[in-house]
Amino acid sequence: MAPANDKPHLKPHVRRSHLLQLLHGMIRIRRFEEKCAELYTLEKIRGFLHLYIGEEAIAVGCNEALAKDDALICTYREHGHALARGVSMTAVMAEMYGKLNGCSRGRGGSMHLFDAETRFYGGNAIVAGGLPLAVGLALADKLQNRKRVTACFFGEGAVAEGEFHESLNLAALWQLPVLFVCENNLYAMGTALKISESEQDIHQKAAGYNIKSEAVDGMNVVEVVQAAQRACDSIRADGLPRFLECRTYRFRAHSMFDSQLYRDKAEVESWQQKGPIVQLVQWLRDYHQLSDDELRSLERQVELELSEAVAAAERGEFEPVDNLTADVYTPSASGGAA
Amino acid sequence: MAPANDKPHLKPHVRRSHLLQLLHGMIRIRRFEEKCAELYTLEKIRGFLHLYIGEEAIAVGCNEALAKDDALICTYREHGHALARGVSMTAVMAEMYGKLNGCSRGRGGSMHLFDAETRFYGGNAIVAGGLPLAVGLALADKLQNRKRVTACFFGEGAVAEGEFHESLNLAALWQLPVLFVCENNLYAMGTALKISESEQDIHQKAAGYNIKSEAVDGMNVVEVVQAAQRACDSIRADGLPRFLECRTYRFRAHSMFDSQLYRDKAEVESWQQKGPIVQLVQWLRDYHQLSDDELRSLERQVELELSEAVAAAERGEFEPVDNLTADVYTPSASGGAA
Amino acid sequence: MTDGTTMSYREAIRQALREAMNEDPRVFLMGEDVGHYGGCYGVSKGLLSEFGDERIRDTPLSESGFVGAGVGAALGGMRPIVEVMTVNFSLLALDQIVNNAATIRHMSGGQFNVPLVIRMASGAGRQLAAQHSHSLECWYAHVPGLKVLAPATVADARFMLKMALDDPDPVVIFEHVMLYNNEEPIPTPDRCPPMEQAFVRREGSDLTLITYGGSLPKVLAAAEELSHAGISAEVLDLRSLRPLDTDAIVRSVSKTHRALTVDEGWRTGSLAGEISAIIMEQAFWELDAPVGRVCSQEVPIPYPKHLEDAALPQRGEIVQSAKQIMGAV
Amino acid sequence: MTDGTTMSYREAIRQALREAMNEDPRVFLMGEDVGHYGGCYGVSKGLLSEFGDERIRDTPLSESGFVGAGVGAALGGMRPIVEVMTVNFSLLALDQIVNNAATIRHMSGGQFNVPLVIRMASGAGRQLAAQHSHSLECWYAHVPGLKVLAPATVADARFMLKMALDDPDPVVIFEHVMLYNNEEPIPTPDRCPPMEQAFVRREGSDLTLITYGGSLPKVLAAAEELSHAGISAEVLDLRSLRPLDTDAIVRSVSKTHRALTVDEGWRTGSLAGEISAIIMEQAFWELDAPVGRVCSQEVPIPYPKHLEDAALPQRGEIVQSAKQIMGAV
Ligand SMILES: Cc1ncc(C[n+]2csc(CCOP(=O)(O)OP(=O)(O)O)c2C)c(N)n1
Ligand SMILES: Cc1ncc(C[n+]2csc(CCOP(=O)(O)OP(=O)(O)O)c2C)c(N)n1
Ligand SMILES: [Mg+2]
Ligand SMILES: [Mg+2]
Repeated sequence: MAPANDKPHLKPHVRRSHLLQLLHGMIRIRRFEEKCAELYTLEKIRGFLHLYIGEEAIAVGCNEALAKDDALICTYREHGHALARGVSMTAVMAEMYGKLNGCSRGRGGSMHLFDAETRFYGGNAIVAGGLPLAVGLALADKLQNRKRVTACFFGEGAVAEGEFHESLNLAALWQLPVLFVCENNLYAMGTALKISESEQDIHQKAAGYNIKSEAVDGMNVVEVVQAAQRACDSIRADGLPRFLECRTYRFRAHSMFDSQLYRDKAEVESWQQKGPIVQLVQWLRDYHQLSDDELRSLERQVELELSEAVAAAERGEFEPVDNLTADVYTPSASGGAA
Repeated sequence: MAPANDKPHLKPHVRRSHLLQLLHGMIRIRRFEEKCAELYTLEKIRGFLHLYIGEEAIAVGCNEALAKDDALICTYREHGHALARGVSMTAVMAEMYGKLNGCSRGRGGSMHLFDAETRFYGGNAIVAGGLPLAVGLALADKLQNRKRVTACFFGEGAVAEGEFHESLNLAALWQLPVLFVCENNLYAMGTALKISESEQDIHQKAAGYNIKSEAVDGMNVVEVVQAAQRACDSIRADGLPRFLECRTYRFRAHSMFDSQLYRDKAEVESWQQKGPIVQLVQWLRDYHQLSDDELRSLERQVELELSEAVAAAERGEFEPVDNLTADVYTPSASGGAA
Repeated sequence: MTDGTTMSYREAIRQALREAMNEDPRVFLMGEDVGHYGGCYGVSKGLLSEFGDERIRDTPLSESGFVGAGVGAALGGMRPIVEVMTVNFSLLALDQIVNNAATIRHMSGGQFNVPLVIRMASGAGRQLAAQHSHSLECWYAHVPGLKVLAPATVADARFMLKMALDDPDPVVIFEHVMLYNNEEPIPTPDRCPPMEQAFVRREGSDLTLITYGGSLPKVLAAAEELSHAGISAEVLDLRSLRPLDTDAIVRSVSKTHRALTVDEGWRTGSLAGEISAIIMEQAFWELDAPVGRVCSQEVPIPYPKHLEDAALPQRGEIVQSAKQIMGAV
Repeated sequence: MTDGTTMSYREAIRQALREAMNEDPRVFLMGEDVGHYGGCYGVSKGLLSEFGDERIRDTPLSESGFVGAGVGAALGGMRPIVEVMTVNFSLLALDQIVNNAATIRHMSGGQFNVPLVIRMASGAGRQLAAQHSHSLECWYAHVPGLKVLAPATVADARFMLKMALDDPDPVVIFEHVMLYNNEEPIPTPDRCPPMEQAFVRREGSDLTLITYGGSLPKVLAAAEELSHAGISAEVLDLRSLRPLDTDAIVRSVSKTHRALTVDEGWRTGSLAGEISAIIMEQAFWELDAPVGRVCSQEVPIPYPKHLEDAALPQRGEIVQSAKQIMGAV
């Protein structure tokens, strides 16, 4: 299903089957997120919930270029990345419910999805907090002579943080295989890019660290696939980091508490018209590559997966309260827990 | 004596009297620092002591461009800046002694010189810790419609810190009158620039923040004066920050605890030959602008000032122990101290 | 403003901000999303249009940078109010707070002072999980040079800000996230005690429940429940965490001879431990039983409600612990 | 290594580093100036030429970046030893330590662990003034998910590192700057207690002096002085600040019935306060007198020797306080 592919050097094909696969990946995320919003109002999901709607092309596109043993580090807006990476929809949904069958045993919730099997290192709720971790994961690979990529996703808001600066310098200085992906959706909560950066052309900042970079239309999944592939090919070839800015837009509120005073409805609507899914659907239709039936069946497939995920999350058990402090420390011969 | 001049728009003249004044300023610092080294071995001065020997042209040169009501923020290697700024040599020396007649009542020592009268805001022992303060001082000026410059000095090692990044962005984004001066002496303690920065052309980094920048030979005091003047003129004209990289070298150890395993004697010697004082003296001599007598009298003048400073520091009193916690809080009507 | 006006904790802070901005042109507010967004918890909603973007200043995500800029602006004669969205993010700004704000006055020999107010939301209870639920008041209360306030009532939310701004030194104000929606009538300003004084929220004679900030409502509820069991609990709200009003603590304990501190911080190294040590030192011979603590469990706060609840101090546990101290169980 | 070899604390750590590097290829050391400079306090001198610059890795000045990279490298299967030059600079890295290193295991549901060792110099005594003299052990000891060690003897400096590396969770090691030059004979490794155990450094019967790290030598000297005054003081070295060996504390206090904690942290909110609270809770009825504390004065540590001395715990004050607790003054 979700393409955690293990053919690192796969060249992007604009074959129809591939396009349908990308479309499927994006629709999976879209419907999942819409369901989450619904479940939030039903109070099945609580805490902070950050939806990825509008930005699906980035997670889906970048993931195409990643191999099975590559690593991912994401932010609190990471459901899409987890799904694209191949964390099961059930495990992600159950995590939102705070259930034991969630991918972090329910302890993390929306902002802290983790999955060892797919090398999914979270889900980090501190803006820019994941970047140093990505540097370290890549350093571990380099020191152990493993040829792997660590992909690190963050918003354009993170770019102003000191950790962005420190991490890019370290990755370039130490020649580490990190793919930095900036998901530039123009807003950090309610703070527009133009009131947060003195230089707003984000991908240019990479030059200050001697890192090759590229900006790409993050609403066009094919372009994202191709750019991510170029970046990963380059990382695998020379071991050096690469920087990819994906220009996108968040269609929904920042989180469920946001009344969006900071932007016009019209602006949102104009971006929605270039959304990654409508764009791809339109293209496929224009070239007679997608019938209404096919789209319906694709949607049905996703619907089925989703309703199974919700059912499994509903059925899931809560962790017993007695386990509260289990895993604060690793149980060990010498005693362990404080 | 020391030129805290109040003619902001003074154009640098290569008049002889001006050159002699610059030479005097640099020799004052040189001899002061040498004396400190001596006093350190005598245990009159303790703690960390970071000498500025070799870098005098920067403090002296930049100060030429600053007006009386401009502000300065420096690092732990700031004796030279304090002297150039017009903090009396006695107040600086007594501070090294930890005496009450020191410019911080003896509480700060070498790394924490403060002087309200000359708007000298320290003396900061945390690398890059002063940069956000400079942003704030300049913000206060802007909000209060005062046309003043805040000059902020830091080493090239500070450039890797997150606070460098955050501060440059804030200063440029908010259009604040900060003069950022990077004293690039090629080493941060024992860490050479090439093992600390992926992009070693420091002044180019300013472009990532949309800040105009310039690199200058920090061993040539006249070039520093001119570049600082250009930068300050520009700041006063448009209120925007400027970045000045001064390329220099530290002739002595990082601090008194450093055995300098990280660099060759030959490298140090080759830099010493281009030192700011020998360079200026040579030039003046080549053009018959400086007689041996004049130089001797200049040295004597400095010697006198220095011996008076040492004597005053020796005579100074220590703060009574009972005062230990005075000034942790400001005495106030409502009670104050914790 | 008349005695008895009812408003929310959130609205009380907003009014206090508005008043401060109106009274003193040197006051300005800066922080992430204080302007266009209206504040992460909605505190500053509306102020941008009232005061403009120079005085209600949205900052980039740069905690160390803009908190340090607040210190610098205070040195430069302004009266900045810096909002660090939540205490969790203040970890990124601690260097500026501890090494600059807290030290400059003393280490400059008294030449410079830093009249800065830092506001931050703190605490757990909204299922925000391990990285968004800290209660690090005890860390701040440890640092000489800082003052630390924890308004627990709407009245304190309304009036403490002005006291903090009037103070010439850096003051950190913690606003517990579970208090923002609380509504209470507020008295006239003159009936609000000075910021450094603790305040008895409920008189009692059998034991003293000591607390602050977000735990106060739970403690008051526990005191009420205890009263039905015939136990008369005095509730002391610390209000100021640095300096601590040790006189008030000792006074109350010397009356009741028993004490329990309730503190949302993790138990080991909690502020509650400090309170216990103070009582040990200054009122040991008054004690009829060891001082107790109800604190958070020592775990990164988990997301699901049942585990979050289990991790935090709750009324039931407070009542239980109080009864134990009374020897009633 | 034979029983009785004498070496300095600095050399002991260097040997421990060397041994760890030799035994496990996953171990590497990184931090500011650990390589070419030889370590700010000379600890790693010589190791660069022995192990090369990949494993003795100089870092740029980027505390948050390289500490976070240490967390990431640990997640990636390495056994990093990250040196933060001094605790003062660790303020810049606290987000990575508290929000990542300490939480990841629990919040990932036990999927990932972080076998990271962070070493840092701490404490005052070298006249380094307000920004370079912190003792923030208590902050770290407050955080679930971390373990915190404070080797006070050359033997512990020699053997605790290996125990920390063997531990699957993040361990922070504080090396007090005044200990580096201390020389002592060291025993064989098997005679070094497990890292989580406190250790009685001197037996006594009249009161327990509880301490750790850089204060141990002062406390031992005070105990000696007290013995001349006929007071038999037991000296308990905590060694581990998280977890705290509460059993050992309670055991000793139950024997002596009196206790004094000596801690270089500022008094309010100190670890000494926590010790007092623990004794309050677990050994109250054993106490013949209130537990005392000797801590640092609440002031940013000043530069001049006489003021620095006055700000820090000193033998004289320890002796004086102990005598007070004994009722002998
Ligand atoms: C260090 C830190 N500061 C503030 C926050 C609060 N916060 C959460 S998300 C966010 C905006 C981040 O914007 P961006 O990086 O552009 O990512 P986006 O949400 O747009 O995907 C803010 C301010 C945080 N989580 N961490
Ligand atoms: C945040 C921080 N980390 C580490 C140190 C220790 N330290 C003091 S000076 C220094 C080197 C700084 O180099 P640079 O910025 O180039 O200034 P220079 O000393 O060369 O003038 C270091 C690592 C510190 N003071 N602050
Ligand atoms: Mg964004
Ligand atoms: Mg340098």
